[in-house]
Amino acid sequence: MIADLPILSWALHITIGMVALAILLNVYRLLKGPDAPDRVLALDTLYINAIALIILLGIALDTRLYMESALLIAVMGFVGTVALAKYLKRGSVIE
Amino acid sequence: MQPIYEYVIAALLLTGGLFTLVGAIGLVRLPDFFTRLHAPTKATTLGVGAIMLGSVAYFSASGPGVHVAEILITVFLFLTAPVSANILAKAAMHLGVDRTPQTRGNPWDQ
Amino acid sequence: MTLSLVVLLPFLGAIAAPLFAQAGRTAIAIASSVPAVVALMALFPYWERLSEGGVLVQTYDWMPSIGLSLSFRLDGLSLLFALLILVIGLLIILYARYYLKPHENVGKFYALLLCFKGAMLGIVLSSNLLLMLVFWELTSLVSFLLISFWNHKKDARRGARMALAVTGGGGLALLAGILLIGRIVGSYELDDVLAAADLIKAHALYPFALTLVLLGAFTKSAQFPFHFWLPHAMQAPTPVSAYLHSATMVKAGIFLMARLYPALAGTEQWFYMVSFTGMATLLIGAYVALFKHDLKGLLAHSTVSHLGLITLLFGMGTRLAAVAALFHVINHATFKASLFMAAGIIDHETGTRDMRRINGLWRFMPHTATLAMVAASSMAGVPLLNGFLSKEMFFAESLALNLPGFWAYVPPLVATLAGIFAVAYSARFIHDVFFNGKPVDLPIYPPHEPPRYMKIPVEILVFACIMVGMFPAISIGPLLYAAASATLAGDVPDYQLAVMHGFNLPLLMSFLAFFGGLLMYSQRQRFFDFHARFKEIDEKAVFEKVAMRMEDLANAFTSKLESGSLQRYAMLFVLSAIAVAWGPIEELGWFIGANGLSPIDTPTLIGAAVLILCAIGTAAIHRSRFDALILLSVVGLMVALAFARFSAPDLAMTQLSVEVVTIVLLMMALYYMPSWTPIEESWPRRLRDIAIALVAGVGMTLITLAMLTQPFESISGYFLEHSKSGGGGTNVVNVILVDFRGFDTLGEITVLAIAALGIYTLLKNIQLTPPPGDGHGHAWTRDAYPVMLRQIARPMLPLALMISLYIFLRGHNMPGGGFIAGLITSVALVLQYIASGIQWTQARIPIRYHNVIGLGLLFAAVAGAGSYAFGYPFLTSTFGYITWPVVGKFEVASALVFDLGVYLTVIGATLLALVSLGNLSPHSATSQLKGGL
Amino acid sequence: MLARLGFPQPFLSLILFLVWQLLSDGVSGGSVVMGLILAWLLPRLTSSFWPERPAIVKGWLLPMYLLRVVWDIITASVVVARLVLSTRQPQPVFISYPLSLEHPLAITMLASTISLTPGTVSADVSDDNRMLLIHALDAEDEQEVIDTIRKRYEQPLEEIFQ
Amino acid sequence: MNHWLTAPILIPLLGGIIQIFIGYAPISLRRTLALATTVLLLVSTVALLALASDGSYRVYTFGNWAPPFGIVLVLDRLAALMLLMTAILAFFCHLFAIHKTDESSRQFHALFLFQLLGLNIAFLTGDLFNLFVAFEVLLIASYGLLMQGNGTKRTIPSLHYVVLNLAGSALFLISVGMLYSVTGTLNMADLAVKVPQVSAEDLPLVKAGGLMLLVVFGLKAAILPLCFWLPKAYGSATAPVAALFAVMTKVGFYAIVRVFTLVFGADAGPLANLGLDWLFPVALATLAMGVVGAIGARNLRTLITWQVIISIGTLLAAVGLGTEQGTSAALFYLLNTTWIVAGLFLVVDLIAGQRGAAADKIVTAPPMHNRTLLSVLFMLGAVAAAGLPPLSGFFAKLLILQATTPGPQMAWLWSVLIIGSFFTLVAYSRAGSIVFWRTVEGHVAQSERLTLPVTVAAGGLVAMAVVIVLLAGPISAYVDATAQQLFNSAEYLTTLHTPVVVGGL
Amino acid sequence: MELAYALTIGALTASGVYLLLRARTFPVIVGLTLLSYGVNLFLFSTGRLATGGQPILGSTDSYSDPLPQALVLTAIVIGFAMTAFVVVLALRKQADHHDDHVDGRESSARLIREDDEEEYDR
Ligand code: NA
Ligand code: NA
Repeated sequence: MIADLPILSWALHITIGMVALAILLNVYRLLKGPDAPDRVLALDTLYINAIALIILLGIALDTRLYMESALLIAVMGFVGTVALAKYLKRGSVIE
Repeated sequence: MQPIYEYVIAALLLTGGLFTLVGAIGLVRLPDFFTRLHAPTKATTLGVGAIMLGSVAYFSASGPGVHVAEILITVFLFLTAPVSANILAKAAMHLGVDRTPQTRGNPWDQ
Repeated sequence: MTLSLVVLLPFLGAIAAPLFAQAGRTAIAIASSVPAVVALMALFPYWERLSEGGVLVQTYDWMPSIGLSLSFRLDGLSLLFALLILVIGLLIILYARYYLKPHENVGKFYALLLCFKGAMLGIVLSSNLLLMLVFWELTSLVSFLLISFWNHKKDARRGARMALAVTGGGGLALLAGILLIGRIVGSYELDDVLAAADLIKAHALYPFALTLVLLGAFTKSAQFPFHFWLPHAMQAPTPVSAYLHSATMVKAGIFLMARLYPALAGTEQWFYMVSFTGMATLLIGAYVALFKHDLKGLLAHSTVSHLGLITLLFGMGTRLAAVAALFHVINHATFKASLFMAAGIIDHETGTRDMRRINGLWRFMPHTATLAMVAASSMAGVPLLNGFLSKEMFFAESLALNLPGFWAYVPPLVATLAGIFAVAYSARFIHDVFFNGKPVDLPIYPPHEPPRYMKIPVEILVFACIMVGMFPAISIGPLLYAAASATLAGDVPDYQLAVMHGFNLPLLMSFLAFFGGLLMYSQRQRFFDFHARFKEIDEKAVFEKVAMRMEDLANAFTSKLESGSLQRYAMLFVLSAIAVAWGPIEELGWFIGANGLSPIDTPTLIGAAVLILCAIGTAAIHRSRFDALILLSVVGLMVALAFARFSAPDLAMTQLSVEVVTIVLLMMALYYMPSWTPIEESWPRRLRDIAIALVAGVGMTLITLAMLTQPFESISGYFLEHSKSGGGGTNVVNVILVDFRGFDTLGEITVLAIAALGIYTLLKNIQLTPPPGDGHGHAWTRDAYPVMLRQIARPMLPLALMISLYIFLRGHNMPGGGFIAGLITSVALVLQYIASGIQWTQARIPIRYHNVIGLGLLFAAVAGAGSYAFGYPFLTSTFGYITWPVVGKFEVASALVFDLGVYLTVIGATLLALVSLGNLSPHSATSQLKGGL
Repeated sequence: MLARLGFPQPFLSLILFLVWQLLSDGVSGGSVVMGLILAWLLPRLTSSFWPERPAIVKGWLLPMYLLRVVWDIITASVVVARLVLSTRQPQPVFISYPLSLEHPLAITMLASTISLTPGTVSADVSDDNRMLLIHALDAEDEQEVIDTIRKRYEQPLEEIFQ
Repeated sequence: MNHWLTAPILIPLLGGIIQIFIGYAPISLRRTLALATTVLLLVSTVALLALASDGSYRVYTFGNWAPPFGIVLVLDRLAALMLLMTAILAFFCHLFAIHKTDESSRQFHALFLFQLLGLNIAFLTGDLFNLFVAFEVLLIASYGLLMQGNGTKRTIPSLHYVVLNLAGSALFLISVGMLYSVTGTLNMADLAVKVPQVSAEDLPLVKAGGLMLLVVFGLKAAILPLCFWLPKAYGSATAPVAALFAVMTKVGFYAIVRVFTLVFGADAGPLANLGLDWLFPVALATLAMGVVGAIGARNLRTLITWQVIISIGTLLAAVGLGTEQGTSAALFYLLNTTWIVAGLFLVVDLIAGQRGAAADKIVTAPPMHNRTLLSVLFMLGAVAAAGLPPLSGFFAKLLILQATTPGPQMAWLWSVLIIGSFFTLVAYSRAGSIVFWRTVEGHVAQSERLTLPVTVAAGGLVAMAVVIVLLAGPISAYVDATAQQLFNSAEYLTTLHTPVVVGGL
Repeated sequence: MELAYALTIGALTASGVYLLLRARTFPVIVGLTLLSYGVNLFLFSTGRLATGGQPILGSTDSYSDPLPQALVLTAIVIGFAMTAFVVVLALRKQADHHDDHVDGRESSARLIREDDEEEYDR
């Protein structure tokens, strides 16, 4: 499907590359810190980029079967970030 | 699929990818946590949004029927990004992370 | 029938006897005599047949598979021993009636005594070696209990333990020996074994079998070097000493040698092992006996010595010697039992057994004295008493034994020397107790004669000594003959039992022994002084010390290995896994299978790099726990992406949701824990662990690589084929989960449920005080529920519910399903808890999560069992399609009910765990959200 | 009226209905029916979580507002992008913004808008919901920022709520 | 399709579910229902034994999917034996538990029943991955049970137990994965078919997988060097739990016997008798280790826990002979040791309850209130455990000793086993005589009086030593047949041809 | 592709094992989690690696092996349950012995003794 759309597939792969690169940069920040909030922020961004990656994967494979995965990443990423952030300033996540 | 679609989709994807990348670069380059906070909340969110639109367009154009589930994800992201930013900022202020010397004004910690 | 009855009766009596305990000692004594009396009457009719060398065998199957049968055998030999056991047993019962004090546990005593009698009869009547062994060990156990009858006494307990260790241990050796014999012969039936004598002696295993069997016999019959337990067994009440440790149990070893005489005897090994052991025992026992100041000590060592004598006779291997041995068994039983009883009486009447204090009892108890003196004379081998006769035969045999050269003189010399000692200690027994001046401050003074009936057993035995001594042929002749013919498998040598055989060497030896003994006793002080130079070793103390030492060593060794260090245990586990897998992995080497490697695309490569980086990173920075946690979530996310990348949408979703819940859980735990891990291990130690980890990692890498590049066939084609047609779903993974392998899923949700219940139990009444602030000295903020979060959390709930319903419904055909749906719902609720607190949320969803779990499991189970109603096996699913106006065509599948069970269980379990964890927080009570918002 | 039909929160019900259509990738008979059922059911199930109705009075103004926000988001991202890629050091500033909105939902919407739009992130809301702390990525003049926010976002929101 | 096969699974499952619901109901009700469930289970297992004793295989195809595609239960002699043994054990433990232990938590009975559920699945399943699931069920339940009762002394041993078993589960999955990655199947019978056909280059994978599986089962069975977690874990558990756990190590034993006779048995081609050469020496070492531990024990509990390890060493040594007789002997010994060790755990608890501060330490203490009864029970148990006549232990040992054929193996087994028995005998006599006889004046403040249920429970289990002796003939006949069935694995493969139900009723 | 995948599993295993051998409960739990990730990836890959072969009938023309996916799903769930339990057990350890050492060296030794004392005066 994608194969016979040269421009699109070219654009697609560029985009995938950019997102992948973005992920690498996030990981750099995540490892570097310096503070916990930076790491959490990087993680949150990582989640969002992962969504992008999944969507792109769906296009590349020409399937919508990963749409829910993307949705789930969005939900879980948010909850995860909230929990981590709350831990940072409140300690007890659920109380 | 008409070429026009193809170009639109390609453009959407590339824009999205670009903004995503910019967000990540911002995350790396900006001087302190609070400035870094801006990059993902805006650029990344938008970037992903654009990619979503690209996906919507692609699937609606390529196959029969419209496919719009991505919209939901995008909306969700736009709703949650500010909250994440807010709660992260609160955490950062609470922990009193360093700010660039240029910063004016003071954070709270309540 | 009869024989098994004879053996069984005492045991029945043992059960019955205690019931009479209340009725007094006389009643119980009478009750206890019943089995013996009945047994005697039962055996009497067979006397005719046996006296002509007949044999009576009665067999019933028990465990044919191991060649163990309830088969009993009555022949001359077993009759001889059976009579000893029964008759002396009766006398002992009578004697004990007066010996025991009313307040003592008479019931237990008689019960044990009867148990022993039964076991002993079992040994002598068994015709199956394994059966015999059963009774053999039983006697050891019972004697353990009888020796320690006065278990409040330390020495009694120790003596008992030592006896059990030695005899019980010997029994185990005997077991091995018997098994070997059984292996050689192919049967444990005595007839077969005796018939296979030549086969046995020729067999390669014969030396082992013989040694092991003799170990059993020697330990039981207190042969050197195992003799030491017997004197310490004297802590038992005197009736026990008289019965077990002189008349019967210690003769079991002798009996065994007699029983297996045709099968094992007559070889070099037999001769040397048995005769030399016997000789050593004979001498040592006799020597030590002389220096014992304790009455029973003297008797015990004399018993050892006499057992040695009998063993020596069996060892000599001549048929006459065997006859002499059997004859001495009888004689020793009679005079020694009576002596023990006499000693018991003295002890009973004077309150002590110390011959240095007991003197001149003749004046106080002439009657008892007479009896004791006669018995002692028999022990010394004074003519006209039974001891003399067998001793004469012994001397004769010692001469008849023609060994090469100088060795020819050894046996007669040893025999005479032992004889001298025997006379000496017998003389001491008589003189030192009944004469030799006045008693020295006896606990009970003045002593006098015991109750009339207490003397009767002694009288009977002494009478027997005299009868046999004067009229051996008529009194004991037939029985001895029967026994001998049974022992010697028929060919009995001709011998005559006469009071005198004229003047010959044996007689001379007797004279030497007699006067030598008296001389030695008269010069005793010299010998005592000489003996005093060697300090006596108390074997009991040694045994105890050894036991203690062993215990300490074992304990030290154990606690070295079982160090309670999880790190050690875990390492051992990992190393074991590596150890077993390493060989194959080496075979594998750097193996790339037939499919070869496929090219990799950049994003995947980056993903893999990120994953590896963060995995190693997590380990590298694990000491900063929160950071490790964040890296861990990256790893989790990347794993999810990997699942998506390699065509597993369901896995991707599951991984995502599980991972976030796990992270939340870990953070909730981290709240109560140090946020930093201290460095505890030394560098070498850490390097070692790193090395182990690397080896494990490399191993897994190689295995995975080889596996991934190899082509393979799996059963999965079937699932793809039948998923739609048979399972009614196009999401094959989900159909496998709820249908093809629904049973796995049932187990899986059960695990989830149990985990939640376990967690709930674990967190009941547990006290945890969280730190006031984080590791960096920031106090926690008061602001628990930020307004923006609260605002966004609200719409999330209905939204998430909708999404989970969507995921749930389409699960059967598209990625999704009950489990993922359940986790989405849970996470949505978790968000409410995070944003608004437990109290606020719980007030709005008043649900007991236990019930949700239960309901979930119930749904799943019921959905599975539903198919019973239609005659199909558990978990058989069904589905159909319905078409409605507007809505259109849609599917209804029974698997959906099952999946609903999964959905509910997941919600219940997840929330039960998280909420009970959250309830620990000290804030959970105080910091609740006021009002709505 | 809608409430009497069993839609205590018509706004939420509407959203849910739309969401269901989005999820089921477009409108079909089934999706409409199911959407209606859920739009009816879910608000009732979760009503206990909404003790009070969001006081939306002029709902029709909302789309306008949203469109404006979306446009601002795009421009905002461009601005940030330029700054990120430029070598110039940004001039960040913390601004305390006095709120005139009162309803928490409204405040949240404002805060969110601010976070998504040019160079600002709302960092915190005071406990008494009177003040908003804003972190501006790169601003010379605080007051200017405050004014823009006030007239561009807060006033429209005030119009929509109460 | 005989639905009876699901009884041992559904009964505890439903019973457990009920317990979850009635967690807050009065304890009397919970006890009644729970015990009723166990009794029902016992009955069903008796029925299954009756079924199985005809020597044929009965297969239950879950979801009506033909093997190897669906999960199957396979009932054969071995499975039935394990089920019945466990049910009897469980009944007595449960009886003991309703005296007091179950008051420690509202979930006790649920956990107890789920524990049985897991055990029964493990014994019945014919599917390797389902065996993993079964293991997880019984493990997670055991974690919960292990932590029953108050006090803090259980926490660390439990933690060790849990962590090690989690690592074990990981290894289990890896092994299953390796086997599947080559054979492409999970059904044990199908594995038995496929393993002999494995190609040369795949062989190492299967071999590694099989051997790792042995390590996993070894951890469960607690063989050297993976046995050190056991003494403290069992030693700190409440009595009925420790007693029930007597069967936990036997699950490892069962798994080894099942998998390594069926899948890696004599017919496994190049992988025939995989791991057997490891098993025998390791088992003997385990046995020796157990004896040393028993000698060094400073309290009765510890003594018994090491007895558990002695048992497993003995069992696997017998199996390690790789002969039919060896396995048959092991199965006979299995019954004896499982029940007796469990009984001893209970008896020791009763003893400890009457010795106040001394508890079960092997030290002097005031006399017990029920000294005679308890000493008799302990003595019976000890005699049976040490393998002395006339109780069951002796006959079991006899069978094992006879199962060897002359050669180095025989020399090793005989000497270790016999010398081992000797030292165990010494250890028990020492412990017993000190605990029961070396008493001091005075009396224990609150000596726990015996109640009927606990006495029956403890006595019942110990009495098994006599029951086995009385039924020695039939039992040995049964285990012989079982071993025969096991070693004729070709017969097992017929389970693959089980037809599915067509048309239902 | 396969090599990268294999290395990933190797890295996860190595890190997991290393942390498993630490002396504190928290790292051990993290290690177990990493280990289970590695194991899940391994088990998943026993069906071999496929791109775009989701086992959703009709979605593509060649499907990846669905069985390992189902197994891994079960494994994930069970692993989750186990992790949850061990986390709480670690908390229990912390509560009972006031440290998070897996063996609770000295402190626990003392506590255990006290514990026995409690049992003494029953
Ligand atoms: Na996360
Ligand atoms: Na004297």
